[in-house]
Amino acid sequence: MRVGVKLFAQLRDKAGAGDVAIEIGAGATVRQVWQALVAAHPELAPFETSVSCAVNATYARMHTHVNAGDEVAFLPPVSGG
Amino acid sequence: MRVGVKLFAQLRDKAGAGDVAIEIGAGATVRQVWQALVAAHPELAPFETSVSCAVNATYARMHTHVNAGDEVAFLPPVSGG
Amino acid sequence: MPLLAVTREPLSVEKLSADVAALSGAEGEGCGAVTSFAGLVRAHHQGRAVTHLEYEAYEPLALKSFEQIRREAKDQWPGVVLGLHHRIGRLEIGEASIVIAAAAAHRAAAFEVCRYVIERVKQIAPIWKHEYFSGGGDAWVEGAVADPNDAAARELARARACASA
Amino acid sequence: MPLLAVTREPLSVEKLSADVAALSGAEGEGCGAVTSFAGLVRAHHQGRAVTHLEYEAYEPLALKSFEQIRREAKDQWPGVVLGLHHRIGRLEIGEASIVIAAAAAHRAAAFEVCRYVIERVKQIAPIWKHEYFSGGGDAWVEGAVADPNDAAARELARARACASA
Repeated sequence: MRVGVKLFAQLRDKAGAGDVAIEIGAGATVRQVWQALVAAHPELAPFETSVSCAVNATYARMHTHVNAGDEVAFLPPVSGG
Repeated sequence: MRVGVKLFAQLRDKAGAGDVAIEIGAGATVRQVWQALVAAHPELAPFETSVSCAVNATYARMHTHVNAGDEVAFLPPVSGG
Repeated sequence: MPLLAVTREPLSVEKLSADVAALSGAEGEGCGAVTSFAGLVRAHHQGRAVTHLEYEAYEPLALKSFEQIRREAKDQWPGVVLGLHHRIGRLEIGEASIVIAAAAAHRAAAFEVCRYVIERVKQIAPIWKHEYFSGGGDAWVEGAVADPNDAAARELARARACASA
Repeated sequence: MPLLAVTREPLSVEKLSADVAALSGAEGEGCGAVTSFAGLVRAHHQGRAVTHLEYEAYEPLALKSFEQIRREAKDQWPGVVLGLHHRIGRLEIGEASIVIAAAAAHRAAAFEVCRYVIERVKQIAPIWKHEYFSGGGDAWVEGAVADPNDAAARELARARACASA
Protein backbone atom coordinates (compact mmCIF):
# COMPACT_ATOMS: atom_id res chain seq x y z
CA MET A 1 0.00 0.00 0.00
CA ARG A 2 0.99 3.61 -0.35
CA VAL A 3 0.99 6.21 2.43
CA GLY A 4 1.82 9.90 2.26
CA VAL A 5 4.53 11.16 4.60
CA LYS A 6 4.73 14.79 5.69
CA LEU A 7 7.98 16.21 7.03
CA PHE A 8 8.47 19.50 8.85
CA ALA A 9 11.26 21.92 9.76
CA GLN A 10 14.70 20.22 9.99
CA LEU A 11 13.26 16.91 8.78
CA ARG A 12 11.98 18.52 5.61
CA ASP A 13 15.22 20.43 5.08
CA LYS A 14 17.33 17.27 5.56
CA ALA A 15 15.14 15.14 3.30
CA GLY A 16 14.82 17.92 0.72
CA ALA A 17 11.05 17.41 0.50
CA GLY A 18 8.02 18.02 2.68
CA ASP A 19 5.87 15.34 1.07
CA VAL A 20 7.16 11.85 0.38
CA ALA A 21 5.21 8.80 -0.85
CA ILE A 22 6.16 5.51 0.82
CA GLU A 23 5.24 2.02 -0.45
CA ILE A 24 4.84 -0.41 2.40
CA GLY A 25 3.14 -3.73 3.21
CA ALA A 26 -0.44 -3.80 4.47
CA GLY A 27 -0.83 -3.55 8.25
CA ALA A 28 2.43 -1.65 8.68
CA THR A 29 3.02 0.50 11.76
CA VAL A 30 4.20 4.09 11.88
CA ARG A 31 7.60 2.75 12.95
CA GLN A 32 7.83 0.68 9.76
CA VAL A 33 6.93 3.76 7.73
CA TRP A 34 9.72 5.63 9.51
CA GLN A 35 12.18 2.81 8.79
CA ALA A 36 11.23 2.83 5.11
CA LEU A 37 11.63 6.61 5.09
CA VAL A 38 15.10 6.39 6.68
CA ALA A 39 16.09 3.72 4.16
CA ALA A 40 15.35 6.23 1.40
CA HIS A 41 16.70 9.23 3.38
CA PRO A 42 19.49 8.00 5.71
CA GLU A 43 20.18 11.59 6.77
CA LEU A 44 16.98 11.39 8.89
CA ALA A 45 18.29 8.53 11.08
CA PRO A 46 19.64 10.80 13.87
CA PHE A 47 16.10 12.06 14.55
CA GLU A 48 14.80 8.62 15.52
CA THR A 49 14.96 9.27 19.26
CA SER A 50 13.37 12.72 19.18
CA VAL A 51 10.74 12.41 16.47
CA SER A 52 7.01 12.58 17.21
CA CYS A 53 4.39 11.27 14.82
CA ALA A 54 0.82 11.84 13.72
CA VAL A 55 -1.57 9.93 11.50
CA ASN A 56 -4.15 11.94 9.59
CA ALA A 57 -3.34 15.04 11.62
CA THR A 58 -3.85 13.33 14.98
CA TYR A 59 -0.97 12.56 17.31
CA ALA A 60 -0.11 8.83 17.13
CA ARG A 61 2.44 6.35 18.48
CA MET A 62 5.16 4.51 16.60
CA HIS A 63 3.17 1.29 17.11
CA THR A 64 0.00 2.74 15.57
CA HIS A 65 -1.11 0.85 12.45
CA VAL A 66 -1.60 2.78 9.24
CA ASN A 67 -3.93 2.27 6.28
CA ALA A 68 -3.54 2.88 2.57
CA GLY A 69 -3.82 6.56 1.79
CA ASP A 70 -3.11 7.72 5.36
CA GLU A 71 -1.14 10.90 5.95
CA VAL A 72 1.73 10.08 8.30
CA ALA A 73 3.60 13.07 9.73
CA PHE A 74 6.99 13.09 11.45
CA LEU A 75 7.71 16.01 13.74
CA PRO A 76 11.08 17.13 15.08
CA PRO A 77 11.16 18.73 18.56
CA VAL A 78 8.74 21.65 18.60
CA SER A 79 9.61 25.29 19.28
CA GLY A 80 6.43 27.32 19.07
CA GLY A 81 5.39 30.06 21.47
CA MET B 1 -1.27 74.71 65.97
CA ARG B 2 -3.68 73.83 63.19
CA VAL B 3 -3.44 70.79 60.92
CA GLY B 4 -5.65 69.80 58.02
CA VAL B 5 -7.26 66.38 58.16
CA LYS B 6 -8.38 64.55 55.03
CA LEU B 7 -10.95 61.77 55.27
CA PHE B 8 -11.84 59.24 52.59
CA ALA B 9 -14.61 56.80 51.71
CA GLN B 10 -16.58 55.61 54.77
CA LEU B 11 -14.66 57.97 57.05
CA ARG B 12 -15.70 60.95 54.98
CA ASP B 13 -19.29 59.74 54.75
CA LYS B 14 -19.50 59.17 58.53
CA ALA B 15 -17.92 62.51 59.38
CA GLY B 16 -19.91 64.34 56.74
CA ALA B 17 -16.80 66.13 55.49
CA GLY B 18 -13.65 65.22 53.61
CA ASP B 19 -11.59 68.09 54.99
CA VAL B 20 -11.53 68.97 58.67
CA ALA B 21 -9.32 71.48 60.48
CA ILE B 22 -8.03 70.35 63.87
CA GLU B 23 -6.50 72.60 66.53
CA ILE B 24 -3.93 70.75 68.59
CA GLY B 25 -0.89 71.42 70.76
CA ALA B 26 2.57 71.75 69.23
CA GLY B 27 4.46 68.44 68.92
CA ALA B 28 1.30 66.36 68.69
CA THR B 29 1.38 62.90 67.10
CA VAL B 30 -0.94 61.55 64.44
CA ARG B 31 -2.64 59.54 67.19
CA GLN B 32 -3.43 62.74 69.07
CA VAL B 33 -4.85 64.26 65.89
CA TRP B 34 -7.02 61.16 65.51
CA GLN B 35 -8.19 61.44 69.13
CA ALA B 36 -9.09 65.09 68.61
CA LEU B 37 -10.93 64.14 65.44
CA VAL B 38 -12.90 61.40 67.24
CA ALA B 39 -13.76 63.83 70.02
CA ALA B 40 -15.39 66.03 67.39
CA HIS B 41 -16.78 63.09 65.38
CA PRO B 42 -17.49 60.19 67.76
CA GLU B 43 -18.97 58.18 64.89
CA LEU B 44 -15.40 57.61 63.67
CA ALA B 45 -14.33 55.75 66.83
CA PRO B 46 -15.05 52.23 65.47
CA PHE B 47 -12.41 52.75 62.76
CA GLU B 48 -9.58 53.13 65.26
CA THR B 49 -8.29 49.58 64.82
CA SER B 50 -8.42 49.55 61.01
CA VAL B 51 -7.41 53.07 60.06
CA SER B 52 -4.16 53.85 58.24
CA CYS B 53 -2.61 57.30 58.19
CA ALA B 54 -0.48 59.55 56.04
CA VAL B 55 1.20 62.90 56.63
CA ASN B 56 1.61 65.19 53.64
CA ALA B 57 0.65 62.37 51.28
CA THR B 58 3.25 59.95 52.63
CA TYR B 59 2.29 56.91 54.68
CA ALA B 60 2.99 57.52 58.37
CA ARG B 61 2.54 55.87 61.76
CA MET B 62 0.25 56.87 64.60
CA HIS B 63 3.34 57.89 66.58
CA THR B 64 4.60 60.21 63.82
CA HIS B 65 4.84 63.83 64.95
CA VAL B 66 3.04 66.47 62.94
CA ASN B 67 3.76 70.13 62.29
CA ALA B 68 1.55 73.15 61.85
CA GLY B 69 -0.04 73.15 58.43
CA ASP B 70 0.54 69.44 57.79
CA GLU B 71 -2.04 67.47 55.87
CA VAL B 72 -2.94 64.40 57.95
CA ALA B 73 -5.00 61.77 56.13
CA PHE B 74 -6.93 58.88 57.68
CA LEU B 75 -7.64 55.93 55.43
CA PRO B 76 -10.18 53.16 55.99
CA PRO B 77 -9.30 49.67 54.66
CA VAL B 78 -8.51 49.97 50.97
CA SER B 79 -10.35 48.21 48.13
CA GLY B 80 -8.71 49.20 44.88
CA GLY B 81 -7.87 46.87 42.01
CA MET C 1 -0.22 58.90 30.00
CA PRO C 2 2.79 58.07 32.22
CA LEU C 3 3.47 54.43 33.08
CA LEU C 4 2.02 54.92 36.57
CA ALA C 5 -1.25 56.83 36.75
CA VAL C 6 -4.55 57.40 38.51
CA THR C 7 -7.03 58.72 36.00
CA ARG C 8 -10.69 59.40 35.27
CA GLU C 9 -10.22 58.38 31.63
CA PRO C 10 -11.06 54.92 30.25
CA LEU C 11 -8.08 52.59 30.40
CA SER C 12 -6.31 50.93 27.48
CA VAL C 13 -4.45 47.67 27.97
CA GLU C 14 -3.22 47.91 24.40
CA LYS C 15 -1.62 51.32 24.80
CA LEU C 16 -0.01 50.49 28.13
CA SER C 17 1.30 47.17 26.79
CA ALA C 18 2.81 48.89 23.77
CA ASP C 19 4.49 51.47 26.01
CA VAL C 20 6.13 48.92 28.30
CA ALA C 21 7.14 46.72 25.35
CA ALA C 22 8.83 49.66 23.61
CA LEU C 23 10.84 50.55 26.71
CA SER C 24 11.74 46.94 27.41
CA GLY C 25 12.76 46.35 23.80
CA ALA C 26 15.25 49.19 23.99
CA GLU C 27 17.30 47.63 26.78
CA GLY C 28 19.50 44.61 27.40
CA GLU C 29 18.20 41.37 26.02
CA GLY C 30 15.19 43.01 24.39
CA CYS C 31 11.52 42.35 25.02
CA GLY C 32 10.34 38.77 24.53
CA ALA C 33 7.25 38.71 26.74
CA VAL C 34 4.46 41.09 27.62
CA THR C 35 1.79 40.16 30.15
CA SER C 36 -1.25 42.15 31.12
CA PHE C 37 -4.02 42.14 33.68
CA ALA C 38 -7.29 44.03 33.50
CA GLY C 39 -9.78 44.12 36.37
CA LEU C 40 -13.33 44.62 35.11
CA VAL C 41 -16.49 45.73 36.91
CA ARG C 42 -18.74 42.71 37.45
CA ALA C 43 -22.54 42.89 37.51
CA HIS C 44 -22.70 40.86 40.70
CA HIS C 45 -20.84 40.96 43.99
CA GLN C 46 -21.49 38.55 46.82
CA GLY C 47 -24.91 37.75 45.43
CA ARG C 48 -26.09 41.33 44.95
CA ALA C 49 -26.74 42.90 41.56
CA VAL C 50 -24.48 45.89 40.98
CA THR C 51 -25.55 48.75 38.69
CA HIS C 52 -22.24 50.61 38.68
CA LEU C 53 -19.25 51.50 40.84
CA GLU C 54 -17.42 54.56 41.94
CA TYR C 55 -13.73 54.48 42.77
CA GLU C 56 -12.13 57.11 44.94
CA ALA C 57 -8.40 57.60 45.55
CA TYR C 58 -6.12 59.70 47.67
CA GLU C 59 -4.34 60.53 44.45
CA PRO C 60 -0.89 61.77 45.49
CA LEU C 61 -0.47 58.90 47.96
CA ALA C 62 -1.84 56.40 45.44
CA LEU C 63 0.85 57.45 42.98
CA LYS C 64 3.50 57.11 45.67
CA SER C 65 2.21 53.63 46.49
CA PHE C 66 2.46 52.74 42.79
CA GLU C 67 6.05 53.96 42.84
CA GLN C 68 6.78 51.83 45.90
CA ILE C 69 5.26 48.80 44.18
CA ARG C 70 7.39 49.44 41.11
CA ARG C 71 10.53 49.67 43.27
CA GLU C 72 9.63 46.40 44.98
CA ALA C 73 9.10 44.72 41.62
CA LYS C 74 12.38 46.08 40.26
CA ASP C 75 14.21 44.78 43.33
CA GLN C 76 12.95 41.28 42.78
CA TRP C 77 12.69 41.21 38.98
CA PRO C 78 15.36 43.56 37.59
CA GLY C 79 14.82 44.55 34.00
CA VAL C 80 11.05 44.22 34.00
CA VAL C 81 9.23 47.34 32.77
CA LEU C 82 5.93 47.95 34.57
CA GLY C 83 2.84 49.93 33.63
CA LEU C 84 0.00 50.45 36.12
CA HIS C 85 -3.12 52.57 35.60
CA HIS C 86 -6.07 52.75 38.00
CA ARG C 87 -9.27 54.47 37.05
CA ILE C 88 -11.36 56.50 39.46
CA GLY C 89 -14.82 58.06 39.28
CA ARG C 90 -17.91 56.31 37.98
CA LEU C 91 -17.43 52.98 36.18
CA GLU C 92 -20.05 50.94 34.37
CA ILE C 93 -20.33 47.14 34.28
CA GLY C 94 -17.63 45.64 32.06
CA GLU C 95 -15.31 48.64 32.24
CA ALA C 96 -11.73 48.24 33.45
CA SER C 97 -10.90 49.68 36.86
CA ILE C 98 -7.23 48.71 36.63
CA VAL C 99 -4.80 47.67 33.93
CA ILE C 100 -1.30 46.35 34.53
CA ALA C 101 1.26 45.52 31.87
CA ALA C 102 4.72 44.01 32.36
CA ALA C 103 7.41 43.55 29.73
CA ALA C 104 10.56 41.48 30.08
CA ALA C 105 13.03 39.43 28.10
CA HIS C 106 11.47 36.18 29.32
CA ARG C 107 7.98 35.13 30.31
CA ALA C 108 8.41 34.02 33.92
CA ALA C 109 9.33 37.49 35.16
CA ALA C 110 6.60 39.16 33.11
CA PHE C 111 3.93 36.87 34.58
CA GLU C 112 5.23 37.18 38.11
CA VAL C 113 5.42 40.97 38.09
CA CYS C 114 1.90 41.32 36.74
CA ARG C 115 0.49 39.12 39.50
CA TYR C 116 2.66 40.67 42.22
CA VAL C 117 1.52 44.15 41.32
CA ILE C 118 -2.22 43.47 41.47
CA GLU C 119 -1.79 41.80 44.86
CA ARG C 120 0.18 44.77 46.19
CA VAL C 121 -2.29 47.30 44.79
CA LYS C 122 -5.06 45.57 46.70
CA GLN C 123 -2.94 45.66 49.86
CA ILE C 124 -1.57 49.18 49.95
CA ALA C 125 -3.01 51.53 47.31
CA PRO C 126 -5.25 54.18 48.95
CA ILE C 127 -8.18 53.55 46.63
CA TRP C 128 -11.74 52.65 47.61
CA LYS C 129 -14.57 50.95 45.78
CA HIS C 130 -18.15 52.12 46.26
CA GLU C 131 -20.80 49.73 44.97
CA TYR C 132 -24.28 50.81 43.94
CA PHE C 133 -26.94 48.11 43.94
CA SER C 134 -29.85 47.36 41.70
CA GLY C 135 -33.04 48.42 43.51
CA GLY C 136 -31.16 50.98 45.56
CA GLY C 137 -28.59 50.94 48.30
CA ASP C 138 -24.85 51.21 48.16
CA ALA C 139 -21.80 50.13 50.14
CA TRP C 140 -18.14 50.88 50.45
CA VAL C 141 -16.05 47.77 50.04
CA GLU C 142 -13.59 47.22 52.88
CA GLY C 143 -10.49 45.34 51.86
CA ALA C 144 -7.07 45.42 53.42
CA VAL C 145 -5.77 47.60 56.25
CA ALA C 146 -3.11 49.48 54.31
CA ASP C 147 0.39 49.06 55.70
CA PRO C 148 3.16 49.64 53.19
CA ASN C 149 5.77 48.18 55.54
CA ASP C 150 3.99 44.95 56.41
CA ALA C 151 6.55 42.30 55.44
CA ALA C 152 4.04 39.45 55.76
CA ALA C 153 1.70 41.08 53.25
CA ARG C 154 4.54 41.60 50.84
CA GLU C 155 5.60 37.98 51.21
CA LEU C 156 2.01 36.85 50.54
CA ALA C 157 1.98 38.86 47.32
CA ARG C 158 5.32 37.37 46.33
CA ALA C 159 4.11 33.84 47.03
CA ARG C 160 0.98 34.38 44.95
CA ALA C 161 3.09 35.72 42.11
CA CYS C 162 5.69 32.99 42.04
CA ALA C 163 5.05 29.63 40.51
CA SER C 164 5.66 26.61 42.68
CA ALA C 165 7.96 25.08 40.03
CA MET D 1 -10.86 35.17 13.97
CA PRO D 2 -11.96 32.18 16.10
CA LEU D 3 -10.68 31.93 19.67
CA LEU D 4 -8.14 29.29 18.65
CA ALA D 5 -6.20 29.99 15.48
CA VAL D 6 -2.97 29.61 13.51
CA THR D 7 -2.66 32.54 11.16
CA ARG D 8 -0.31 34.49 8.90
CA GLU D 9 -1.93 37.78 9.95
CA PRO D 10 -0.52 40.10 12.62
CA LEU D 11 -1.92 39.30 16.06
CA SER D 12 -4.00 41.56 18.27
CA VAL D 13 -3.99 41.09 22.04
CA GLU D 14 -6.66 43.74 22.30
CA LYS D 15 -9.12 42.03 19.98
CA LEU D 16 -8.58 38.60 21.51
CA SER D 17 -8.92 39.99 25.05
CA ALA D 18 -12.16 41.72 24.12
CA ASP D 19 -13.52 38.50 22.62
CA VAL D 20 -12.81 36.37 25.69
CA ALA D 21 -14.07 39.10 28.03
CA ALA D 22 -17.36 39.33 26.13
CA LEU D 23 -17.94 35.57 26.31
CA SER D 24 -16.92 35.39 29.94
CA GLY D 25 -19.12 38.34 30.86
CA ALA D 26 -22.16 36.57 29.47
CA GLU D 27 -21.93 33.63 31.84
CA GLY D 28 -22.23 32.83 35.54
CA GLU D 29 -20.53 35.31 37.80
CA GLY D 30 -19.50 37.59 34.95
CA CYS D 31 -16.02 38.63 33.92
CA GLY D 32 -13.88 40.31 36.56
CA ALA D 33 -10.39 39.55 35.26
CA VAL D 34 -8.69 39.35 31.90
CA THR D 35 -5.04 38.33 31.58
CA SER D 36 -2.96 38.23 28.45
CA PHE D 37 0.42 37.04 27.27
CA ALA D 38 2.22 38.08 24.11
CA GLY D 39 5.47 36.48 22.96
CA LEU D 40 7.55 38.91 20.89
CA VAL D 41 10.45 38.29 18.52
CA ARG D 42 13.70 39.36 20.20
CA ALA D 43 16.68 40.76 18.35
CA HIS D 44 19.07 38.43 20.15
CA HIS D 45 18.99 34.73 20.94
CA GLN D 46 21.75 32.96 22.85
CA GLY D 47 24.19 35.73 22.03
CA ARG D 48 23.51 35.88 18.28
CA ALA D 49 21.88 38.82 16.54
CA VAL D 50 18.62 37.79 14.87
CA THR D 51 17.32 39.63 11.79
CA HIS D 52 13.93 37.92 11.59
CA LEU D 53 12.16 34.62 12.20
CA GLU D 54 9.98 32.24 10.31
CA TYR D 55 7.45 30.07 12.06
CA GLU D 56 6.10 26.93 10.49
CA ALA D 57 3.20 24.79 11.73
CA TYR D 58 1.48 21.55 10.91
CA GLU D 59 -1.70 23.54 10.92
CA PRO D 60 -4.49 20.95 11.37
CA LEU D 61 -2.58 19.23 14.17
CA ALA D 62 -1.64 22.55 15.74
CA LEU D 63 -5.31 23.45 15.97
CA LYS D 64 -6.09 20.08 17.54
CA SER D 65 -3.31 20.63 20.06
CA PHE D 66 -4.83 24.03 20.90
CA GLU D 67 -8.17 22.30 21.44
CA GLN D 68 -6.53 19.74 23.71
CA ILE D 69 -4.89 22.54 25.71
CA ARG D 70 -8.24 24.30 26.04
CA ARG D 71 -9.87 21.08 27.28
CA GLU D 72 -7.09 20.62 29.83
CA ALA D 73 -7.53 24.20 31.02
CA LYS D 74 -11.31 23.83 31.27
CA ASP D 75 -10.88 20.66 33.30
CA GLN D 76 -8.72 22.42 35.85
CA TRP D 77 -10.20 25.93 35.72
CA PRO D 78 -13.90 25.60 34.82
CA GLY D 79 -15.48 28.80 33.61
CA VAL D 80 -12.33 30.37 32.20
CA VAL D 81 -12.65 31.51 28.58
CA LEU D 82 -9.43 31.05 26.58
CA GLY D 83 -8.16 32.68 23.40
CA LEU D 84 -4.96 31.46 21.71
CA HIS D 85 -3.54 32.70 18.41
CA HIS D 86 -0.18 31.66 16.96
CA ARG D 87 1.28 33.42 13.98
CA ILE D 88 3.26 31.64 11.24
CA GLY D 89 5.33 32.83 8.31
CA ARG D 90 7.91 35.60 8.47
CA LEU D 91 8.02 37.74 11.61
CA GLU D 92 10.11 40.85 12.22
CA ILE D 93 11.79 41.87 15.48
CA GLY D 94 9.20 43.11 17.99
CA GLU D 95 6.25 41.37 16.36
CA ALA D 96 4.09 38.96 18.34
CA SER D 97 4.39 35.27 17.51
CA ILE D 98 1.73 34.24 20.01
CA VAL D 99 -1.02 35.92 21.99
CA ILE D 100 -3.02 34.30 24.75
CA ALA D 101 -5.96 35.83 26.60
CA ALA D 102 -7.90 34.37 29.49
CA ALA D 103 -11.06 35.76 31.08
CA ALA D 104 -12.62 34.66 34.35
CA ALA D 105 -14.68 35.90 37.24
CA HIS D 106 -11.61 36.14 39.47
CA ARG D 107 -7.95 36.85 38.86
CA ALA D 108 -6.24 33.70 40.11
CA ALA D 109 -7.78 31.47 37.44
CA ALA D 110 -7.18 34.02 34.69
CA PHE D 111 -3.47 34.26 35.57
CA GLU D 112 -3.04 30.52 35.93
CA VAL D 113 -4.70 29.64 32.65
CA CYS D 114 -2.61 32.16 30.72
CA ARG D 115 0.62 30.72 32.10
CA TYR D 116 -0.49 27.09 31.76
CA VAL D 117 -1.37 27.59 28.11
CA ILE D 118 1.96 29.08 27.04
CA GLU D 119 3.81 26.24 28.80
CA ARG D 120 1.66 23.62 27.05
CA VAL D 121 2.02 25.30 23.65
CA LYS D 122 5.78 25.06 23.99
CA GLN D 123 5.47 21.39 24.91
CA ILE D 124 3.02 19.99 22.40
CA ALA D 125 2.05 22.42 19.60
CA PRO D 126 3.57 21.24 16.26
CA ILE D 127 5.11 24.62 15.47
CA TRP D 128 8.76 25.35 14.66
CA LYS D 129 10.86 28.48 14.90
CA HIS D 130 13.48 29.19 12.25
CA GLU D 131 15.97 31.92 13.16
CA TYR D 132 17.88 33.99 10.61
CA PHE D 133 21.05 35.62 11.84
CA SER D 134 22.69 38.93 11.15
CA GLY D 135 25.62 38.34 8.82
CA GLY D 136 24.04 35.21 7.40
CA GLY D 137 23.24 31.76 8.63
CA ASP D 138 20.07 30.34 10.07
CA ALA D 139 18.96 27.62 12.46
CA TRP D 140 15.85 25.73 13.44
CA VAL D 141 15.21 25.96 17.16
CA GLU D 142 14.76 22.55 18.79
CA GLY D 143 12.55 22.65 21.85
CA ALA D 144 10.47 19.85 23.35
CA VAL D 145 9.85 16.36 22.02
CA ALA D 146 6.12 16.63 21.51
CA ASP D 147 4.10 14.10 23.49
CA PRO D 148 0.52 15.15 24.19
CA ASN D 149 0.04 12.31 26.71
CA ASP D 150 3.14 12.96 28.81
CA ALA D 151 1.71 13.38 32.30
CA ALA D 152 4.98 14.72 33.72
CA ALA D 153 5.09 17.53 31.15
CA ARG D 154 1.50 18.45 31.92
CA GLU D 155 2.26 18.49 35.64
CA LEU D 156 5.28 20.74 35.04
CA ALA D 157 3.06 23.20 33.15
CA ARG D 158 0.51 23.10 35.97
CA ALA D 159 3.20 23.71 38.57
CA ARG D 160 4.57 26.69 36.65
CA ALA D 161 1.05 28.10 36.36
CA CYS D 162 0.02 27.74 39.97
CA ALA D 163 1.17 30.10 42.65
CA SER D 164 2.85 28.59 45.66
CA ALA D 165 0.41 30.36 48.01
